[in-house]
Amino acid sequence: MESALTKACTIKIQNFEGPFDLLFHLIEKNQLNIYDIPINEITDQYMDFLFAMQQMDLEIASEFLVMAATLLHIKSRMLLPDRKEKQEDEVDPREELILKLVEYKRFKEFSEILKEREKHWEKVVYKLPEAIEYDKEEVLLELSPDELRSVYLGILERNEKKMNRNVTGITQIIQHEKVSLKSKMREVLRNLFNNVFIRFSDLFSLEKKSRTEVVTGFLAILELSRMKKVILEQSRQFSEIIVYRNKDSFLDFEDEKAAETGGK
Amino acid sequence: MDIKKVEAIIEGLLFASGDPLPLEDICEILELDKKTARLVMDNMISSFKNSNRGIMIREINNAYQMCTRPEHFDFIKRLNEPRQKQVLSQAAFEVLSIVAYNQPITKAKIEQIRGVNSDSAISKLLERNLIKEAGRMDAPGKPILYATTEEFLRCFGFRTIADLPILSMNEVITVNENQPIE
Amino acid sequence: MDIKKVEAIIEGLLFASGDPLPLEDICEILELDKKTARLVMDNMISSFKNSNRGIMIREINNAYQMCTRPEHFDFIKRLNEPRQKQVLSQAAFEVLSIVAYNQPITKAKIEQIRGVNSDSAISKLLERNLIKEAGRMDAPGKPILYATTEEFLRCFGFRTIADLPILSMNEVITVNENQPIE
Repeated sequence: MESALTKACTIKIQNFEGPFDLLFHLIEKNQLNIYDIPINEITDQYMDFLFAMQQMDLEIASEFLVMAATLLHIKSRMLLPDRKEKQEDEVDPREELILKLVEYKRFKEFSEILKEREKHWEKVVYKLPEAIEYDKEEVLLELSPDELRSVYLGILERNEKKMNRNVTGITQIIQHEKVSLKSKMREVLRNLFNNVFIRFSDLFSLEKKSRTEVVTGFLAILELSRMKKVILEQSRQFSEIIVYRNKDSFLDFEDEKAAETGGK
Repeated sequence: MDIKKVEAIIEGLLFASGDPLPLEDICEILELDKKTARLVMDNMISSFKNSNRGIMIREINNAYQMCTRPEHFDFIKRLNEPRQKQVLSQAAFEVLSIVAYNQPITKAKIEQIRGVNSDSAISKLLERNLIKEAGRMDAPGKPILYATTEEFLRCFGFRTIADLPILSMNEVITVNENQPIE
Repeated sequence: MDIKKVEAIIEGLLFASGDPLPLEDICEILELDKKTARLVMDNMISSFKNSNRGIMIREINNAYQMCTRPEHFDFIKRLNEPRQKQVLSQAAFEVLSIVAYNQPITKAKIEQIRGVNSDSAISKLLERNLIKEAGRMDAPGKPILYATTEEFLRCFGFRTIADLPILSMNEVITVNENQPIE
């Protein structure tokens, strides 16, 4: 079978994006009203197209075959003799297909708009971000040479203390320390009772206390801060932690404590 | 700080930033409220345009970016290596159009509208960063949802998704994700 | 082409180029003779300056480059200011002080002094270029030796290692490699 249409289409055969694209092409080509497609005519032309593809030994994508079946199905329903007797509100067999075609047309048209816009906007050129160097060292510079020295001395002192303890009292392998968070919290509060603020290192430092006690002491001030009994302040990294008593709620804790100890 | 100085600083910021600079960042750096900042930006955009300068300011998704003027491209492109232009296929354009108007949308839905398998077009668009995965749909199989990116806005000159042209009413068909997929 | 347009195109060229753009390139792209091009550039430099813009044009070695104004740097630098201030951990600071006073020193020795594993502190310091590998010790396993860097000197304002604060004599405890590790 060879019609003028077949000839015309074979050239473009591979350019169709899918069955909708092909149908759309046929509608445009024949200047048909998309809302009132002459289904006989369009089906014939569509089938012609598939035959042409077959003749050229092109693989026909399954989507094209599904559409062919759909078209043939619609065509047969349109041809049914008892059609006129049916009620008026019966759905036009073409409706679903038309809706889909219209939707497809919408996006196809927008594709063209996008292409145009791309052509325009691909002509602008941007610039890479400036590599602005930030001195991370700026922060480091706050650490003075003296701090370097004191940190080092701190380590040495700590070691000396450990060594002395090891030498003089190797009586047990592991010393189990009993340090309770509660007792450390009390210790902090007791000290704050007479002072508006205390330095953390006054109470807990590795020179005076064991590592466990210092850690627990630290947890204690965190917990007290969470309970809003104290206010913590540290001006910068590694500097002294100042513990202030929180005027508003400080005394409540004393009440609690009294109640608690009274209950024991 | 007078308006001239604010504008000069913003010009410097946009230049140094290179990438789109969010309005919030401008507000924060210059200690401006959003409304004022937006007025300043609108004013700058139009004054750059009106004074026929070689640089313009674009708004993309509430961020601002400097770029050259498209009409000077013939000169600009002589600067350095021609940018390798990756051409989008017709299929990719169609998928992009569908995603733009129906985001977030599943692959099945895209294919339903186009009537053909769209795997390669989708992966091409993902690769070019024109669409992105935008979560999963609460449906059997939890299919991936796709949406357009800022790169999409940038490439096609939209400020926001709201800038997409309105399609004529009689042609608008609501896409319903729950509709059976054929 | 009128002068306004030439200037606009050059503005776009300088912007897109980023790097200094040689006068010859400007001449070639715009088909100008050198003398004219130079006049145009001189004029642009002063008009950018006089209009108090946020961008200026500088001439470097017969090439031209756009840049921001130095007086706006306090704003510009806030553009991508690292939100999280990078600080040295207590552990890293301790390791640094040990290395400073005992260089070159092995990891085993550092850990002996501190009493704890110091892998991550050491790698952090290496990463920040405050310490470096300085050969290997002539001992079993040929352990790596560490020393402080020039960056270290710069950060703490030392001219040389000899500038380190002196530890008072009674505070000096000799570190002995053969001491058992606790």
